[in-house]
Amino acid sequence: MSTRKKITPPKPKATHPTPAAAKPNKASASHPAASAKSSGSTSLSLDEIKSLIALVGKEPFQEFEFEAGDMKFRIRKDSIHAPAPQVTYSSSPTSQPFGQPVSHLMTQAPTVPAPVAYAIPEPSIPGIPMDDPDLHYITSPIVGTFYRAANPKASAFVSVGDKVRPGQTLCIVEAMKLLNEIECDITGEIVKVLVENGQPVEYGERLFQARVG
Amino acid sequence: MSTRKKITPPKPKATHPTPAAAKPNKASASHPAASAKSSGSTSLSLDEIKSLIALVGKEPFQEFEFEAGDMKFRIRKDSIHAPAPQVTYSSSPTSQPFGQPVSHLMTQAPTVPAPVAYAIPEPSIPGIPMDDPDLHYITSPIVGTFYRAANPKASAFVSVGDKVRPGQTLCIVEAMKLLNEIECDITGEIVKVLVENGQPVEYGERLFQARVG
Amino acid sequence: MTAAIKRKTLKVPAAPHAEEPPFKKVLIANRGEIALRVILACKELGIQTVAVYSEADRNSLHVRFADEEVCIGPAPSAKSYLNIPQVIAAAEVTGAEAIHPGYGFLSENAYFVEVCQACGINFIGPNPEIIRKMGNKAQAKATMQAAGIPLMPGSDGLVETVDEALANAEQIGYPVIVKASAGGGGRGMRICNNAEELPELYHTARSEAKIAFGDDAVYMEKYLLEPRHIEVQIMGDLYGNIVHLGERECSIQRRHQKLIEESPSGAITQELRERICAMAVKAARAVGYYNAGTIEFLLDKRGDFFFMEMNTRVQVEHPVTEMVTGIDIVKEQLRIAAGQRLTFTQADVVQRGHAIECRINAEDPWKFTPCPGRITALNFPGGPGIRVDTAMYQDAVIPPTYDSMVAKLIAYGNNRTEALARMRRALDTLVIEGVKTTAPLHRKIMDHPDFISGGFSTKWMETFMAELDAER
Amino acid sequence: MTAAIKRKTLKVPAAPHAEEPPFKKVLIANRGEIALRVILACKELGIQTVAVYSEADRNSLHVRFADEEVCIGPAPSAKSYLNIPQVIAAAEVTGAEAIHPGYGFLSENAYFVEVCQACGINFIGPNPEIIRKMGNKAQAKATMQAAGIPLMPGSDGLVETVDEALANAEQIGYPVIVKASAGGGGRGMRICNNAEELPELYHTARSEAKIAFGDDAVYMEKYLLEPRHIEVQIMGDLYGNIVHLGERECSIQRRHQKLIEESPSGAITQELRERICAMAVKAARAVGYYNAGTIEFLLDKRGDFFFMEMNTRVQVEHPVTEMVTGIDIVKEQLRIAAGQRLTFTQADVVQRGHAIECRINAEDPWKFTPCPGRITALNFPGGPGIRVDTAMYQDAVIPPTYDSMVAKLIAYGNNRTEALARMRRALDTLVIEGVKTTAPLHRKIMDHPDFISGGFSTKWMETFMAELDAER
Repeated sequence: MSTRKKITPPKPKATHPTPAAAKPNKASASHPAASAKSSGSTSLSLDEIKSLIALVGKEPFQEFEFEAGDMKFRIRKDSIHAPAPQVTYSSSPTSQPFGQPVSHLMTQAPTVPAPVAYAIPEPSIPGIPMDDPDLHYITSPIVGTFYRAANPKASAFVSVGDKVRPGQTLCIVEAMKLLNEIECDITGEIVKVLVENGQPVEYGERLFQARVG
Repeated sequence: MSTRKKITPPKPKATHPTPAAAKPNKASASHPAASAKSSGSTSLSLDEIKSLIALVGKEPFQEFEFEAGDMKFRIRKDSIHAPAPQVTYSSSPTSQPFGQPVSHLMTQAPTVPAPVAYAIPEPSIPGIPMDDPDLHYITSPIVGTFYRAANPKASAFVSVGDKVRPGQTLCIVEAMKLLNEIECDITGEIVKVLVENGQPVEYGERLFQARVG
Repeated sequence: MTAAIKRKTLKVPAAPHAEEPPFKKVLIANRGEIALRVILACKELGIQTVAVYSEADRNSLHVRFADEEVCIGPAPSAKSYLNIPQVIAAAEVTGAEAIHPGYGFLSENAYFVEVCQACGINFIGPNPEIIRKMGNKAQAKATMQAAGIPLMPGSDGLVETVDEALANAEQIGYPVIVKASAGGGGRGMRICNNAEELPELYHTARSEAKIAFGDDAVYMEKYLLEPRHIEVQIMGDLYGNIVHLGERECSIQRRHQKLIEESPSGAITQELRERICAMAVKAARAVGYYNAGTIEFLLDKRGDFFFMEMNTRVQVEHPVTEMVTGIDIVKEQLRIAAGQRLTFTQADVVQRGHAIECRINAEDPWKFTPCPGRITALNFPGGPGIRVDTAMYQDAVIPPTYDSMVAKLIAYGNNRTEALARMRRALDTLVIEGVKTTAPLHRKIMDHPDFISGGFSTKWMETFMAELDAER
Repeated sequence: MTAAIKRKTLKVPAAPHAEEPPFKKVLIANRGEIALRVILACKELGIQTVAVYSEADRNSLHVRFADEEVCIGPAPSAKSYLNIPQVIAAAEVTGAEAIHPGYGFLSENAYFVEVCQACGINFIGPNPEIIRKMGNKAQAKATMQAAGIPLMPGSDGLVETVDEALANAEQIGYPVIVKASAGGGGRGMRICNNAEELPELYHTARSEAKIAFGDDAVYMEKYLLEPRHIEVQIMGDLYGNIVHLGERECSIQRRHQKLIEESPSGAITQELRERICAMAVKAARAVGYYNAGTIEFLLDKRGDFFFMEMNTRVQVEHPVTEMVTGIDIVKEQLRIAAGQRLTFTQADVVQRGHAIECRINAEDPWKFTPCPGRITALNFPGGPGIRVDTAMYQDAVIPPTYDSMVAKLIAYGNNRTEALARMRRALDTLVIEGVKTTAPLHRKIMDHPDFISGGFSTKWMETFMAELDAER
């Protein structure tokens, strides 16, 4: 009944998150990466920097640069419509029923765009540094509904802790009645499953977090 | 026919130009005034930096740069309507004819606001440093037409090079048929006459540049 | 080159087939959205404009879009926008032929109009005599009474005995309200529905007044059941032609500050509309009115209406009338002041569809505390049926010195339902960040069953605010 | 929470007295101002909206103001807005009942409509058969000819001899134009006014064609004197009701790209209007048309008009028709698609006043080179009679990937003179910094005597651009 098609997300172009592609486009302060190493009289402590950042955040500045000794940081705020005030929503949409007849149109394979591995920086989670070069995200190359298993009775393709290798099926994204297998593009270990079974996903949405190696 | 009224601009509150009152509102970077005189341990404390940031947030600046010793910081705000594209204009408005009858209403002395000596930074002129503390501007406390002499046949009240003292009449600004004498508020020397005879002036407009002392 | 005469925008060349401009150059003695509104009207008529501004408004849009601009003083209004000699001098040095006062500031200052006249400057509004007469409450009422315009019935001064009270109530008609002369805040105030309860309530009011204010003097007035604020837009020329542009419903107000205005009013029938508008024309005629003006009435639930006051200038809420009639009130003001005849007759005035205006203020939407500051993000709604009158832009600073209006949002539809739907989506797509605004309050009102059904009076906002408080 | 279903604005609660929403949820398969325009219509009707977007449009207003949004691919249209499976999947995962295609992209893609139908999704537009028929030029012309709609007369294919040329010209009527079949750029092209000069010109055209293209095949067509582009807005429901909303004048165009549109057209009399509109309704009826559509005609100086093509979707320039008729075309599209009857009859449609639209593009105003970039300062005009349809905001980035339209500026007035005056002042108070726009070009056109007098044809822009070049 359903045609299967394999989709392999290509290797990411860069392992570092690209801030330009940030979903919440209010790019937060860039990381004071140098601060750890700074020493000498003029540089500030982490707490001091934090208090400065908080202050700058409140002011109507577009840019703030600071340099002292070998310490240096720059803050840039962008744009208007970034901080779309999120209204919490409660009802999760029910996915479409599967029972409808599949028309002849469906036999034509859908055009699946070659996705660029697309990393969205998140608010840094304590313990997991954001720019860990070994962390990798497997994203959805298509819009559809995410399934962890081939059918409701089967077991999940992968779970947290599983070792994975390129070409291995990680999940299914169903769209237009087609079950599209999403394949792994790295060798490594699944750290986190980011989407619930049966949930809709959009293009570029992160499905799994994996540790490369 | 015309009532005379003397208007003495009060002593300026500060001899330094006040960037906040800048006419071209695209205030360029404020003057790093501190840098010249600062000595000793140049860098500021965190509290000092914070107070500067808060201050800059309140002021209508577009940019603020600070440098002292090896400490350096820069703040940039962005504005929209600042750069009103100036269209060059050619015809200068003719001043109103003097011949009209003065009504009884005119005998009421016009309310002349106490002007704050109001300095407008100009694009720096070569040879005259902008922040020369000895330079002072005499501004118009009212809207009207500027005259350098008491009448068309009289000689100018003051010319470039003249020594001036507080209370001395520098010019007349005519408004609503009243000839308002504008008095000097400093002791010094006229460096430049900034307005042509017969030209309209607005509130706060610079009339003379003088060197204090 | 002096700053006074710098030109920031291109001269608007008069289009070959357009009408002759009524004036060559007009000075706008105002700021904010109304100054810009007048500039737009002048531009459409090919009139050169002069903006005056205080130091706080240096970066305002009315300054940017005027052909010339003159700084007339520091931020405080008394030293700038209310400073008559400075405004007149600005008109003189720029050679402006006429001054449009907008609303507020000098717009209803008869003395200012006299100064304009003495200086040979055309004031865009009625003459000083009319402004004086209508500006004085007692004189306005006396004039209207003489002209046969219904006034709010009440005692003629203090009511000193029960018998007097009964006689007055009989004449006014129940229900009546007994009010402390020194009063306020509801104390020393009693509503009486009939002659039976009057004696006791009269005494209670007096003793309460004595305790509260140390003065037991009271007077009486008719008590209106769910009164509505209905006003009629008038335009008259110098040749005695007076035409009304229909009514506006302005009952949604808080402490006598209008929040929402509509035209037409859902509260009145066509018959009542004709009566109230005819009465407004009669009132205007009684004072020989010309230029734009508004007669404000209180309308009782039973269809009785009473003269409140006349505003001798353009109103904040004039756009709703413009939207339903298609008449540009400000352009017409300019033409009238230049001695032109009204460009339309009463028969030409047709109210079509429905318009509603929300005043978006930079205030806390629930507490109404002003919130000046810098606008950090801005999106005004567009699309069909939406008009925005504003002088705001992203990065503009709202100074604490003046009123807190950020924008007037006006929605038009073929009927009230469509206008309301458009206002809702306009509020949903309005983005103002950096300052708090009353937009969320307006959004809530747009969804309230009372507002949707049109069942509200001037007292409604009070009830509504209490409802909101109770919710929290 | 998945990004696909995050809600950014409050649900629009259906107002108690409003009509039942025609759909619960609609997906908009488009971007930019038209996506936002459809969202506004949906909000007014109480319909939930789903925006789809490419990675380049993450920060777009259509994404911000939709109730839900789904990223459907990377920037290139082929991989996102034209990617049918992604669009359909987005409708499926969000449970959208219907898809509005806007204009461009998938709006006239019959296959897409078939996919929608197969997936049980309502396509807001006509059926695939109509779209196919009207999308194929030859088939469209044949259909129209059969229905008795006047087509541009011409030779039936190549003209191989002088005698054939003379016979064709006789049938077409002079003036005629002989055109190289392989041609372009004016070469191998001759205009003939009578039979006398035809033989020589015919031969010249052929030999010129031979030299220029190595092919001397020619065909013939009627030569139109100062043709105007006049189009008629049509709306039809599923029950065979077809109504026209009057005409639009779109002759100001450059390389077949419309720059300025008006309604009504100053070029046609009421008699001609009735004829051309009736013809448009006849054309629509001939194909059993429903939903919104436009029949484009070329109008000759002598009042003859000829069918050019039919657009089976909402047009960029639909606002001018909305302004003069008061009918919300997009809301009507939604109602029709849901199976409702037209809410108005032909008799209800009245063109009132005059509306004009300028398309403001991010292009060099004199060379028309696209100018994508970031908008650093922005002020859209407001006040009476101005409508702005846009998805721009200060700090928005115009990507180089899509079309360069920044905003549609629409001015309405009681007559053309007032509409033009409003457009002038709207352009004078429009501020767009950071990218070049065509606003200065529009401002210049608004002052041109030809434009003011209405004396222009589709060839006018060419002359005007040459004039501008000569000035420099």
